[in-house]
Amino acid sequence: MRFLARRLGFYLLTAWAAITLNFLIPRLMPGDPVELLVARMKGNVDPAAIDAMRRAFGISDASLWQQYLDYLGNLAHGELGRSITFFPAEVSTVIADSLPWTVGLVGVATLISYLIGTALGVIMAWKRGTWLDGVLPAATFMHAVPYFWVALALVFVFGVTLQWFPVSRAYGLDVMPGLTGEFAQSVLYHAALPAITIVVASMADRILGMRNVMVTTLGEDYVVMAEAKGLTSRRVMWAYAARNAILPNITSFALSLGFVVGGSVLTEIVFSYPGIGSMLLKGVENEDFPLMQGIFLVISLAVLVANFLADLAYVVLDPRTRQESE
Amino acid sequence: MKIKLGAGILVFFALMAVFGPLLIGADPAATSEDGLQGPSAQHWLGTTQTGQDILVQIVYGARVSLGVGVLSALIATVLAVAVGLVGGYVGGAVDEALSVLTNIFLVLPALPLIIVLAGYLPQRGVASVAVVIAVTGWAWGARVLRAQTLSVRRRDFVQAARASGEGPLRIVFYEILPVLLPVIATSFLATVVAAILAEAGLSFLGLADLSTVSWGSMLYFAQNGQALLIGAWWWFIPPGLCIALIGTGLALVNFGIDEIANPRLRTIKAPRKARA
Amino acid sequence: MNVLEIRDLGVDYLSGTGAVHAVSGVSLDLRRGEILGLAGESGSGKSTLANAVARLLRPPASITSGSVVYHRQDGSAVDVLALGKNELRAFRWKELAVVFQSAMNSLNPVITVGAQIDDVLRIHAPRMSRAERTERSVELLQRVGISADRRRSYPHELSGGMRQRAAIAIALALNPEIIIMDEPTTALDVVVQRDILAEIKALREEYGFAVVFITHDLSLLMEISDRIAIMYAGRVVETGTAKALHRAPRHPYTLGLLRSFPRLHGPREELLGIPGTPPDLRSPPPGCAFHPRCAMAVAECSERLPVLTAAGDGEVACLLNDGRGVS
Amino acid sequence: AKPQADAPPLVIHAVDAGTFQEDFNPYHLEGVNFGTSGMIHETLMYFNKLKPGEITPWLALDHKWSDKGKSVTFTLRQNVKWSDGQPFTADDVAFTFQMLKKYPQLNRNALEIEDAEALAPDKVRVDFANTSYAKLFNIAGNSPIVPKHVWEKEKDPSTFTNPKPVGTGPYTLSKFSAQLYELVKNPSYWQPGKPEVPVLRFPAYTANALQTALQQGEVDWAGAFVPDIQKIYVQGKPEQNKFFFPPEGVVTLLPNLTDPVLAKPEVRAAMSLAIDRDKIVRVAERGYTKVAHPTGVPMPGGEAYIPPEYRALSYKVDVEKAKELLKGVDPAQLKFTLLVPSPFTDWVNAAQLIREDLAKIGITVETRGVAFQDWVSKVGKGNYDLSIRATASGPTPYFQMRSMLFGGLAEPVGEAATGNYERWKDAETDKLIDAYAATEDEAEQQKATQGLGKIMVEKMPTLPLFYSPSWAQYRTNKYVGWPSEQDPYAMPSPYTSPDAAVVLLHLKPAGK
Amino acid sequence: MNILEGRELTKHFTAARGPRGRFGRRPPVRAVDGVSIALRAGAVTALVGESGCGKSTVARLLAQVYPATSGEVLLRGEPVRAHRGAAFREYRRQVQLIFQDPFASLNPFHRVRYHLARPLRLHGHARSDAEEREQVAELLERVSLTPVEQFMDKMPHELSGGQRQRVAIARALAVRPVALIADEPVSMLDVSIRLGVLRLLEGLARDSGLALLYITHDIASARYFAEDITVMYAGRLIESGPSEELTQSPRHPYTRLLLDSAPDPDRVAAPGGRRHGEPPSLIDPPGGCRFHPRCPVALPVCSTEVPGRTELGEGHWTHCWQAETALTR
Ligand SMILES: Nc1ncnc2c1ncn2[C@@H]1O[C@H](COP(=O)(O)OP(=O)(O)OP(=O)(O)O)[C@@H](O)[C@H]1O
Ligand SMILES: Nc1ncnc2c1ncn2[C@@H]1O[C@H](COP(=O)(O)OP(=O)(O)OP(=O)(O)O)[C@@H](O)[C@H]1O
Ligand SMILES: [Mg+2]
Ligand SMILES: [Mg+2]
Repeated sequence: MRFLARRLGFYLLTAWAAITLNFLIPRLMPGDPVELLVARMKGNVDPAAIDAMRRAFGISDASLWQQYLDYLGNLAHGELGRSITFFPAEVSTVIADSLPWTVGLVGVATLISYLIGTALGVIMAWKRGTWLDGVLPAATFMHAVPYFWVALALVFVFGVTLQWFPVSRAYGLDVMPGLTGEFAQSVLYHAALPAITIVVASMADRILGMRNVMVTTLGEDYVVMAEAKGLTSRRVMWAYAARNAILPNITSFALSLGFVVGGSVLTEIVFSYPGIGSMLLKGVENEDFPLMQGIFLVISLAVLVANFLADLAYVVLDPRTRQESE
Repeated sequence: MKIKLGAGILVFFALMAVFGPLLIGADPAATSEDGLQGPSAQHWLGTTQTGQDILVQIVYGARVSLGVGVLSALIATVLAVAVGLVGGYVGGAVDEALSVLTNIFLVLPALPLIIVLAGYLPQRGVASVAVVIAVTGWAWGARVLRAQTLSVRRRDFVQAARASGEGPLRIVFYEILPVLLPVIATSFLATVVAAILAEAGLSFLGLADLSTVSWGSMLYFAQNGQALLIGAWWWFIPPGLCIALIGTGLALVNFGIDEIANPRLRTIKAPRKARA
Repeated sequence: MNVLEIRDLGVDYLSGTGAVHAVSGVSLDLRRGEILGLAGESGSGKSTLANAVARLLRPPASITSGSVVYHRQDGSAVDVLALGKNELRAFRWKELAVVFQSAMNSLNPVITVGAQIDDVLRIHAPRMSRAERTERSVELLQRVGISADRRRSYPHELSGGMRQRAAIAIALALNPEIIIMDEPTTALDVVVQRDILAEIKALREEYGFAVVFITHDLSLLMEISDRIAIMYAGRVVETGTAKALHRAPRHPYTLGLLRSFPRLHGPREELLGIPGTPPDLRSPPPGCAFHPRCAMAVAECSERLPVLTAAGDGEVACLLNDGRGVS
Repeated sequence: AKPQADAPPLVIHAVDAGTFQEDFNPYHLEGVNFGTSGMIHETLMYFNKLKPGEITPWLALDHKWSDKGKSVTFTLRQNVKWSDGQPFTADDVAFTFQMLKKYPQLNRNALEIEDAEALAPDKVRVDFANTSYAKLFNIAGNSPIVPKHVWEKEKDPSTFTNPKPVGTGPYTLSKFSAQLYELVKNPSYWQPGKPEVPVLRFPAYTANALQTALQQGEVDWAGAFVPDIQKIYVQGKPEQNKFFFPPEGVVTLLPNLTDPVLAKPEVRAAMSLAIDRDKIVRVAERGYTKVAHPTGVPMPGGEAYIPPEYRALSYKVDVEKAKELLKGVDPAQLKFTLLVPSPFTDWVNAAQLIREDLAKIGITVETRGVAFQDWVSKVGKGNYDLSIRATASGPTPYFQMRSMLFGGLAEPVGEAATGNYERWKDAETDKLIDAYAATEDEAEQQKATQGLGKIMVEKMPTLPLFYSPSWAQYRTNKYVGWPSEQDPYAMPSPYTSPDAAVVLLHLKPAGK
Repeated sequence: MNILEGRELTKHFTAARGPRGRFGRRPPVRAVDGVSIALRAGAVTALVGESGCGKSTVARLLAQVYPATSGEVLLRGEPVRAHRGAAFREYRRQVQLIFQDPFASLNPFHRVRYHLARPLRLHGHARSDAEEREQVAELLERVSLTPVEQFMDKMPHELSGGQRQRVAIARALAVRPVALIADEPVSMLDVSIRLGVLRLLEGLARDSGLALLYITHDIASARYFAEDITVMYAGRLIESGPSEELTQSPRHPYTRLLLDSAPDPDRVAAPGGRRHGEPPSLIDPPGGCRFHPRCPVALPVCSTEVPGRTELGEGHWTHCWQAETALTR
């Protein structure tokens, strides 16, 4: 699997780039979290304590290179440092607490959006010239709608006005987390609106992307041939056209994951969802370098892994890659 | 058809951004004591909590939102063209390096990166926000342009130009670049959409300059002012709608260009059976 | 004796700048078991005609006139253009199969060759068991000279010639009455092309299907076809047996074509070629569409549209010599 | 009184949080869960900021200064028990202060502790490097005492998260999850019969989620900025859904005095005359607070700290007079940038109003909203013309004055200051500040503060705008006895400690 | 006089795509192996072979589009060494290439005039606008695109295939080369217009003394337009000779097969139904004579030894063990 090895190499390189970028950005930019903390506490901290806190937060004066080596060393041990916002909690703990929510929400929502979007795209391309073309303008519109605006609108309609769904947090206040049906139900109920937001906002891209590739694919000789063979429309549509049209879409889907993750950060914030997006914003607001770095790293790595999985899927789905490269 | 509709929307907003403020004249930040009024003859789109006129804000906001969008798309497109064309044309190690760079930026999730970068920005003016967005948004274009350059470079007319003795710069700018114009145009428009959305997202998070009125900052204030709870729909609907409309306009123009390049994509009416 | 009768068929491609009359007023018969060659310059409407017969035209193409009547072995006849969805499915492939120009593009790249044959059998012969179907696929592949173990190969794993053979094997799957071959060998080099032509001829002998063979290459057609139809600007301008056309072409266009092919043997005849370029089908010249390029054109040619009339054992659409064309 | 078995839990929102961290170390800065100090860990004394000078003995019954204010001895309350049953003694107090000396990062009050020694089971002495009269609040009112027998086992108290806190306070931790924690009554609390609220619940709400919760009546006691309090919270029931926003410090318009134009007193005076503070309070602050007294001293409550001749003073807009004052100034120089942290939307709006007002007297102001951290760093380093900033507050107005005016805090431009951001340098001011710190006598201290107030009024080193409100919303359907304007026995906001604990000890079930 | 000559040209590509070997290293594509070919002034030489046999590679090697793996190119007997700079540009000026696809070889964004004027300017043939105009007109006239005024300002998409190919030829001529390499110049054109283009090329060689290499897979057209034909198979030359002689009495079995396979309406009997198999892979070409797996008359030696050149007289030669043995016997 030479192809995969190459891709893996690339992802490792990218991961390294992300890690290094992550290290560099905060160090190249001005700002001091302790000062900020003091300002936020409006004088509840005496300025004289600042130096001591600075040390406690691990803000160091060592050379950049030394810091980089330390940073890599710590990373290798899975240590992301201590969060400043949640001091003395470890960044890894903060992330471990919030990541499952994001993965669950974004994962499920993306899957749904992918499945529905792809299917709709296929069907719309197949039934060109019918009323289904009417979905196109709607999809074009949805393609350009900000995630958080969709979220706001859903909150307004279903949360505030109709009160059908809860509009914040990940599960009910009175439910204790655990492997209970009650907890699961509460989680699903609370995830409904955020998930719908992500599905609605990200589906349009899938529809449009799939439709375009599918339309092009429909013009391919092998689709015409399949039709000429007298196969059922279903078979021509899925096994011949869609099956091939999905291939170029896999890569673009994987790449669009980054956008979905970005959008879900905003969505989480609107819904006060205790995921990684809310944490990221908190980190940014508090100039919490370690937390921001940790989260950005985790998001990047997650997107990288997703991309690698997409490559795997590509290899599985496209017999040509099993032999050739690129 | 699509292009016309899309261009119509764009022209409308562009005119609004350029001439709207001159026509309206009022200060978008000016507060008044009639806060939170619904749409009325006096305030067509109602007012914010501090009595700012929403229509005036929308008109001024168009400037910022479109400005950031266009500015960062310009920067991103220049970057994309440079990286894509150089990589695609020069090839070899330079190309390898550039395409790894491109792919890295492509895979790294943009919005979190923008948020992180914006978090560190010392100045959050329109220009710096645009730069941050551009820095994270050029990779798509570069990738597409590189692929196109690679294929154009192999085309016979480029080979022919080289064989007749043209220099590399001339080949890039006179032979390859014109062919890539439609691609550059689509990538530019797509970047404008992405940049407008990114700016809105940043403002919404309070990470852009909130004393300039943009659609994103309007949404930020609406959210902070609990427009949802108060039922002040006129406060948060219009800015979001404008963003979406501009995005739709750009996307329509883009699809139009795509359809010209790839006629198969056109929506068609199933022809009636016109058989004798 | 005709298996297919095309009458007055017209096909337009609708576009913003006016309709392209890709096929107009074509009438053509296909006899049972014959190889009918269809020749003509690029853009003369050969593929459009074939696709119209197979009902494979997609928008923006639309059939504007005419009928295509298919005669079954039992003597009953159907109008192909009026078939409903299900009848059409059965007609395609059971009665009429198609082999396209580029086999790489006409085979689904993500499905094995065997599965693509299997597909056809499963739909059209639902009563066959899986084992029978496998057996049949192997038999078909072997019949066109592909070894049985290639059944599990993906198209990209086969060479160009093998792909084209595989496409022919798929066409043979249901023993159709008619196979339309649209430039099946253009992408191949001559040696492989020669092998495939031999294959087609042999299979025709064995199964007795009729072939519509489309190509640019008139000399190739002369060799393998029984009868040839020449198209120009969307119209059939001449039909006749291969021999007659070779010996005594009646249409000046056919003559020009013949005189454009350098010969391999014999004396080095002078090659004439045809001056000018084919017309724009959006607004074809009045009268005979060929007259602007015709060395023998008379004044009438630009005024009156010649119709296909019997001449010798074929037909020709030419005003010269009272509609008998060049003699 | 019998414990109220059926008394309902009180749902409290103190700080915005998406989720909670399991941290009950009272010396941690941000991650620590609210209620740790005051409800679990108590201080030696309680200082009521709403009545400057009102001090209530708590774990300590009294204090005595010696060695010119470098040493203080506390007499401790007897019969106080830790929630695990161990007795509370002077050793615990000594341990606490020694810990602060040893771990400076915990010592957020920057007490210059030299030593802490238990003299007897109920007597403890703490020694300081310098005169510390003025720091009594920090020592006794803001340093929660932790149990030696538990904490001495911890290797590093600075990262210790104290997950099972043992305190002397009225409540103990009963439940913790990332979304909610619960405190229940400490049955062996030293104030018999108290508290009467048996259970406290702290759900995690982000700022946004809280608004919905307030609207839907999920929360009994909150301290939040609510954009439209009548619509969202009061909902037409003012007798039940109450709020009380007493002043806590003052928000001023900071002029950068290193700017030669702004250094001119007449320019500052003119600005002050032009700004319509009433409108700012009405529009930008939605009427939630009051226009500041020209001395900046919070009122009511701070009367004793205001020079008698100025007690009745208030701001009046006088554009004409302002223009008059500016006659001698080149109008071309009257161009400033007003820097505001853009997340503080009310300040952004206030800045806008100030811009409009100053335009009327020919001063051009460009308002620029910047990121919070940017604002912090710019204002800290003196890289600004005008800005808006709240001052730190303390148990008496002196703390606020010191932070606003003390020359020792005025760093040169380019270096981060921690107070006196306008960079006011005045010998008289510094003398008054020193005088306050050098005495234990309340009357002397008040006199010194009045002197500072006079400087504020007459020299306008910075221009008070309005008080920073302390947010508090409480519902009286379950419990009554909340602090109010009539009875300001403690800061009403649930995020102020240890005041919140004091409030809880005052609450009684409603309808009794 | 040989204007342009390739000696023992060999080109191995490391393929960017295609199957990899067991250890992941991509084996080279042996596209061209030891090809020697010479072009004479005023004469047309044809290079014939099936698709993928390396014809275009030879053309590109001669035009120095890329360097040869081994072997050398001689211009007027002088080995060409420069690959950049002024000397190389000078080489470019002497040897020009015409591409197969006239639809791809003209930039769709430039007018005919631009296409012709650029080389004129670049090589200093035209120094003023007037000169340029005059020479462009002259070139158009030479390729029979008249009236020139009308064609000068056309965009490529306004031209038919044959007209485009003429523009491409005119562009090559603008440089004033001594040798012209035409890589399948007519195979994308309709039969009816091929002749015109070929005649034009033929005329150029005859009248202007250009050395012309005509690459084609249509051996019949080679017979008509070239003096000499060289046949290539799987990267190697296998037979060469005067066109009439080669087509009428071919000596190599592959040449014979090629001639037999070419469509010919005059043929009396169709060739036999024997299958000839697929062309060989250039990555792992057969040992010995590369044609031996498909050869009807292969000898045992054919699979082990590469046949040497057998001179058959009058410039006719072949690489074939049969011919070799026939001659020695
Ligand atoms: N989708 C289409 N839209 C518009 N015009 C079309 C379309 N497809 C084909 N045509 C036009 O119809 C005419 C006939 O096309 P057709 O493909 O049938 O020709 P052909 O004889 O098969 O040519 P070739 O030998 O190049 O395959 C041409 O003029 C072509 O330009
Ligand atoms: N740049 C390249 N990299 C790798 N392989 C190449 C390259 N160019 C050509 N080849 C390979 O070299 C062989 C000869 O190619 P070439 O283009 O010279 O053949 P040709 O005879 O011109 O074929 P055609 O008749 O199809 O034009 C082919 O197998 C081709 O795949
Ligand atoms: Mg065709
Ligand atoms: Mg070639």
